[in-house]
Amino acid sequence: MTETVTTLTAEELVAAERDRSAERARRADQRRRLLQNSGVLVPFLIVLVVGVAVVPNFVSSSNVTNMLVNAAILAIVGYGMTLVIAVRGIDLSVGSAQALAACVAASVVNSAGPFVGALVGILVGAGLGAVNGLLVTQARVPGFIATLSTMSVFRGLVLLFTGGAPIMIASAGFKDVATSSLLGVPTPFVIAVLAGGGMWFALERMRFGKHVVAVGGSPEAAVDTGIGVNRVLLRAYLIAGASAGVGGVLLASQLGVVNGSISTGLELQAIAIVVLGGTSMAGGRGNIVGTFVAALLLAMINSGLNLLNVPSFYQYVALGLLLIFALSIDGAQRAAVRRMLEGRHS
Amino acid sequence: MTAVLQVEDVVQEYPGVRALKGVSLDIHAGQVLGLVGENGAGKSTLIRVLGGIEQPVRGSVTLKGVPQRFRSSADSQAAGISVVSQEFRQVPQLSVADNIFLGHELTTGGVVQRGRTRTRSTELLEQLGMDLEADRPVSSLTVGDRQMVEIARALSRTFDVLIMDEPTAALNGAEITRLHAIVRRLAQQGKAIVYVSHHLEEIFAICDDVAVLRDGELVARQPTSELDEPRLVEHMLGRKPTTYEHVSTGEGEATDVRLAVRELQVPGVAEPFSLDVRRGEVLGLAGLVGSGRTELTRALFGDLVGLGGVVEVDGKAVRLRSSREAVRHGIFMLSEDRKSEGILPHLDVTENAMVSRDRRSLPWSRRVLPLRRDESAEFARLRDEMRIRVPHGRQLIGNLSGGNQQKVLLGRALLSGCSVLLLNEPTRGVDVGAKVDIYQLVKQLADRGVAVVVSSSDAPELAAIADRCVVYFAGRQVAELRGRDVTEENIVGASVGQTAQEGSHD
Amino acid sequence: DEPADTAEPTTGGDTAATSEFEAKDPIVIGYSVYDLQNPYWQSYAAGVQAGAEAAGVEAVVVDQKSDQQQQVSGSLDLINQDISGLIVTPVQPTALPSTIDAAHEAKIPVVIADIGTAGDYDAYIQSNNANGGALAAEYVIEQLGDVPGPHKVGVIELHAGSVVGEERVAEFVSILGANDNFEIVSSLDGNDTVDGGFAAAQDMLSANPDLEVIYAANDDSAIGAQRAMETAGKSVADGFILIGFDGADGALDLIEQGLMSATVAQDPYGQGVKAVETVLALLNGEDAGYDDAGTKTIFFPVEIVTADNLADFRASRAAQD
Amino acid sequence: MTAIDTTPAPTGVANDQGPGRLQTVLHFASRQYLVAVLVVLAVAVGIAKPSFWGGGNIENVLFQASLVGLAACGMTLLIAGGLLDLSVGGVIAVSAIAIGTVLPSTTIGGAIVVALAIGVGLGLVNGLLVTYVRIAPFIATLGTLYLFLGLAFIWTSGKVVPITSSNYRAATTETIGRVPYVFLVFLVVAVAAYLLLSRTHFGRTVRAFGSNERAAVLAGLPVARAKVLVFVVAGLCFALSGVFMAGRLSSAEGNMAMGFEMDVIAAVVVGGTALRGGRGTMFGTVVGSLLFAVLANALNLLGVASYWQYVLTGTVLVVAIAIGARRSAAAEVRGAG
Ligand SMILES: Nc1ncnc2c1ncn2[C@@H]1O[C@H](COP(=O)(O)OP(=O)(O)OP(=O)(O)O)[C@@H](O)[C@H]1O
Ligand SMILES: Nc1ncnc2c1ncn2[C@@H]1O[C@H](COP(=O)(O)OP(=O)(O)OP(=O)(O)O)[C@@H](O)[C@H]1O
Ligand SMILES: O[C@@H]1[C@H](O)[C@H](O)CO[C@H]1O
Ligand SMILES: [Mg+2]
Ligand SMILES: [Mg+2]
Repeated sequence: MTETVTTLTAEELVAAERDRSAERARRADQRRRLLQNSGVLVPFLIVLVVGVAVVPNFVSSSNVTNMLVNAAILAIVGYGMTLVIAVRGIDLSVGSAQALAACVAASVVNSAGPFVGALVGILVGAGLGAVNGLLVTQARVPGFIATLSTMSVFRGLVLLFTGGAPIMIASAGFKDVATSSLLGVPTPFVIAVLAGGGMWFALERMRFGKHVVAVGGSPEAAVDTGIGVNRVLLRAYLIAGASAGVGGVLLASQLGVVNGSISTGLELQAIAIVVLGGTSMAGGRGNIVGTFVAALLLAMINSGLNLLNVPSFYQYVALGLLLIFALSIDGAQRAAVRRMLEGRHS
Repeated sequence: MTAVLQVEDVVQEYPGVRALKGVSLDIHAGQVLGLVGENGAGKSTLIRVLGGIEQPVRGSVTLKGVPQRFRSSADSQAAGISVVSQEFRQVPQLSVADNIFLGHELTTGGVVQRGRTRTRSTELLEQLGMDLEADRPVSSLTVGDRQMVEIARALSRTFDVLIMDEPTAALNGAEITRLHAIVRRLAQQGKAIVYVSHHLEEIFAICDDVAVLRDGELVARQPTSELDEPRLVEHMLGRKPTTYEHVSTGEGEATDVRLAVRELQVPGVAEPFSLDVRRGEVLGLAGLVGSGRTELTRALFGDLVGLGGVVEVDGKAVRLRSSREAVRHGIFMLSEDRKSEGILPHLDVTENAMVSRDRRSLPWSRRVLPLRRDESAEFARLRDEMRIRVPHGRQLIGNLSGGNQQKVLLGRALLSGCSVLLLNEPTRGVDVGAKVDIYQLVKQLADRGVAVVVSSSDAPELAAIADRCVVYFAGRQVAELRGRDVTEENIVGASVGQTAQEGSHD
Repeated sequence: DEPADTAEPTTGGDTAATSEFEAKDPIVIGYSVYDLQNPYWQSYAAGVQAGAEAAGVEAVVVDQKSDQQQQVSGSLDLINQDISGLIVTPVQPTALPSTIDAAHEAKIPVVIADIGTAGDYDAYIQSNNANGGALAAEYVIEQLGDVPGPHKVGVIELHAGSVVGEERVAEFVSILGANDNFEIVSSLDGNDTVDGGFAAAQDMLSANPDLEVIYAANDDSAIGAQRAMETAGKSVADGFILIGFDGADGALDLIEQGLMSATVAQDPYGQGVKAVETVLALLNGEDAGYDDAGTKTIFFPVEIVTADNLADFRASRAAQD
Repeated sequence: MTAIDTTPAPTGVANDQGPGRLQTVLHFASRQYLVAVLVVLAVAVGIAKPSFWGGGNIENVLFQASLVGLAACGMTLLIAGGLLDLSVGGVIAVSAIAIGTVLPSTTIGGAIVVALAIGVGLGLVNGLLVTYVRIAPFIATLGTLYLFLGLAFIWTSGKVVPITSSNYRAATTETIGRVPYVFLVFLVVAVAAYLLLSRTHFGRTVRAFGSNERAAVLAGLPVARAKVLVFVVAGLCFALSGVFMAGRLSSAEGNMAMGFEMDVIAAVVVGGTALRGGRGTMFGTVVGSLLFAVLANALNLLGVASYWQYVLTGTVLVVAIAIGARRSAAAEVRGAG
């Protein structure tokens, strides 16, 4: 390149340098984006391959169906959690909200039919989410404390609602939703894909999504540019509640019988898939696709360990090691790319 | 001619500080009003009030004859005020285009029109002479580019009043010239413009009127034509300015080399670097954005790991794989990105200044633990020396004005006890009075034997303090100016590549 | 450092054992219960309430919520309220001694209700869990023993570390394991819940499509397992065997509907009543009626309930209240 | 308003060294809001149920608060550094099991040292995973939670390890007057943790990277080392909690502190330490721990039915914080990304 330099004017040189640096930055961005979206993909593929290779019956149609349905129910709750974490919040109440939505849905299904039951369940979820949202925006309670409190309150409410007894769902039609399939794909999975697609679109392509990123990525900037931060927060919590509601309805359909103690500890699982999926707890961009893949990953791990008949003590160890392993790959990958980017000459 | 914007008796207070003490001001259509004052005088506070980001304790704002009560920035924008704020209000995860249209997205039914957003952004940036790709995330931009995005964002709104808070702090000469042209054009179109800068020549170049804030009060409001620079400075400081006379340590070739860089290959930069800095010498690094200056200082601080070459400190070869290692070898660096790479927002100003303090020279009693009394005294000294405007040492650094934050960070560097000090844009956002103080401090440091490297895009600054100046262009050294040759013209000339041809004959 | 004293006997030894208990006025009996989210313990608490009502005394219930800390502090909360007798269903039996000592200091007798014991308790009321496991195993052998196997059997355990769960499973496994006609192919944690039992059963059925028997160590997980069977196309009507443990209402309903084979019924309600009676007897210095005086234990038999004896069983339960 | 210093110093700098006294008082008072909640709660319960102030009850409450509080001290340090540790329950179980295992053949002191050493070791594992393998703290410590629990179960084959030494039980559950020994230990640890966080270079480094990690690195601070170290200190605190918990439960097993992490994090956050890092209030953590213990105790003493306890715990908490939140609406720190 040195030969040509002599013939170039200063301005051209400046422009050329700018182009080069722009090109460099563009490439770096591409890689970063690729990485952000593919972080969980590598562990996912590894677990998938290992599962197929060594776990008996892993790919049997019944197991595949089970994994897809379980992943779907978790993923749907994960979407809402992704959104809340993206706006720098957290929702610890999803498990309790899901239980309440599922139990109310079950009893309404028994009294007013499956359709109304499902709808009421989702609305209950959304209502509980709105409660969280109002506590955060209007009462200015930090999300962690607000949802820690409602986690307890909602659990109490569902126990009071059920009196601690299980509710058996009579409607075969309602119970069939979880086991039915559309074009060979389990219905809950189809729902999860559609919901995920919708959520992805809202986050990536819609004004709401830009505002979510702004509120989570730089709250000061969001306030200063005149974004209605409270509205964004309220919506995020509301959607998280509604997702828990949808998950609750599907869970009720899957289990056919629900009681006040279902879905305990769901919050930890939901947050885990969100973080595994590449959404940072620090807020900013939410990675819906990552959450979806991580839900599949977790479903595969859980089912694989059971299929291998790993005793429960060892399951704890295995799950722990797998989580660490999954993210250490991610860390190593990131470090490698960073080295690559820095070592790049132009 | 009636005023577009009238500010009446605005008072703003923070815990322990009365930032505005009843300021009244008006500005007319087609007028460019320069707003100047020392760091912490209240300029940005006034602008935050006008932008609706803060509600004043008292006072009123009238826009086109209509009294306004802004409850959020959305209100202010809707009324026709557009602001370029001093601290960037950008969302790093979003693209350039999305940042420009943040808060007033171009949408149909809630869906962002990506094509239009991109083309409109590109247009706005082109108008500013930038060919930034609109899709790049802001996190990948240099500070200068982000400054341009901030300006483009303000221009993307419809407004009657444009307020620019130090818009040129991170811009280079050519970019500043282009911005001035735009400001003039907007004024001709009848917009009212408020322009804040610490570069007084800018004020004289484009402002019709100047308003001077001192300590929260308006102390002068005059046509620019009635003022000259010394008088303006006197208004700002309330005293005669001290001047800085640079005495070059010049031909101190006899003194030993403290920092020697040989063929240092820096990631992302075309050619390896080589340079020497002597004990007591102030070396300037000049060059446009992309010239590799930042990369060089980062590499010397172990923040970018070099791919080859040798760095010696006091004749000893050192390995620099982390900033920690660099510090241990007596090197310290101040980043140009104050907000994301400088301040520790949850820590108070004293701690911010003391974090990197060299404790080796302290007596044992003050070495093991950071003693409050000792550190407070040290900070008080720093505060007086550098005229840091802060009510007390326990104030959080985020609550300081931009220039005062910069001074605290500079204090951090001074206390690091290093033998090689790398300063990036050390006086960005610092007022004229304090600049002189800082130059003197840098000089004192050099006199104590520190090898100082100052990387700056402010040519007059380098001309003022550098004993020697190396100019880079596109990752290559194109000139080395010494002694009397270190002048503004020479630096600017070399920077834009006039000497590029010479440098590439081989 | 003081040397650690290693051989400290956990029963007897101090004065509390010989001291008189003291009935306060009014008599209040405290019950510290394992977890009221579980129907089994709901029945137990109901039994305690009923027993108290029958005797004309008051009962106060504190829920441990499956938390060992809450077991200790909740029991102390009761002791600090001037109760006359304490009934505890411990999440962690080994944590009992300090609670018992504190109670005795306040002249309060302590009755341990199920799960396990430690320390200087005054009475222990227990379901025979090992026997329950045996009953379940015998039921399986009775149903399938003559059909040539080997038959594949899955077990859904209680949560990791559960004392009673261990007993229920160990006995079942040892009996069936000794029988060549059966093969235990899977043993998974059902976490004592409906959803946990569902997930465990789902996976054991995927791994072993030819599974014929599931034994769940409690009824909630059995209920979950039933639904998983249904999804996998298995049903009791086709000869699949599903056995639960507890005799909870939900399980009885499933047996009635022909969706579940059997449950090993305990009598939580009856035990609750008995616990109150025992406390009152102790307060009055009467004979507590131990089945085993050495361990101060009162045994409650378990029985296996199937479609055949369901009506009788329900009738006997209905007679309780 | 008038209390605000408006005298223009020649350099434009006010000349005092700290915030004005009135301000300091106001600031302190606003921080004491939670103490007020605690006092009101205690007084109200005391009136409704005088047995609340009974010696045995106070002892019980303080014991409960101390177990959570000891672990919460370590958690506060982590959160101040923008970190988190979910493996509390695992660390407690493993270190308590170690005590039960070695106790028959060592002294009490020896057993405690072993437990603390285990706390240090497991903390080190967490620290290394987060710092050098660069795994997000949430996932890394969720992973190690499962790992440690699994190890605990495998170690004991799922059985309970009884603490047979009555001397150990006595030593760890000892009271001085009405005050349990563990509460004094808790206070000492809290003060030590406070000093560590606010008065040492190490603590400053932790707050610095919790505030802005990039800036802390560029200030030349030993960020990596401090990160590992803060996990180690936290592990030590968790193990210390395990030492007393083992005594109180006279036993150790995998499940003994299941779900404890949420209690601990809740005490810290309710105490006023924001999860985003940069600062931590040890005093708040002490108050937060006490608040939860008093609340649980009050609901039991008042005979509130179990399901209503869930409802009331959450309600009291959210109302208390909501009222406080309005008072000190100085939500976020300026300049914090
Ligand atoms: N949130 C806040 N809390 C406390 N003090 C504040 C806050 N914001 C600004 N201040 C103080 O108000 C005064 C005015 O600050 P302002 O930012 O308006 O100064 P400025 O004139 O813009 O200075 P610079 O040239 O350095 O940007 C300063 O003393 C500053 O420390
Ligand atoms: N400002 C500085 N300039 C040069 N070297 C320094 C500086 N500060 C510390 N060092 C040196 O760096 C090494 C370790 O740094 P530091 O003093 O921070 O460690 P430390 O005191 O052991 O750690 P901590 O601060 O966590 O207690 C020591 O050799 C110390 O002398
Ligand atoms: O003994 C009880 C019951 O069987 C119940 O089913 C669950 O908890 C166990 O511990
Ligand atoms: Mg300013
Ligand atoms: Mg140090």
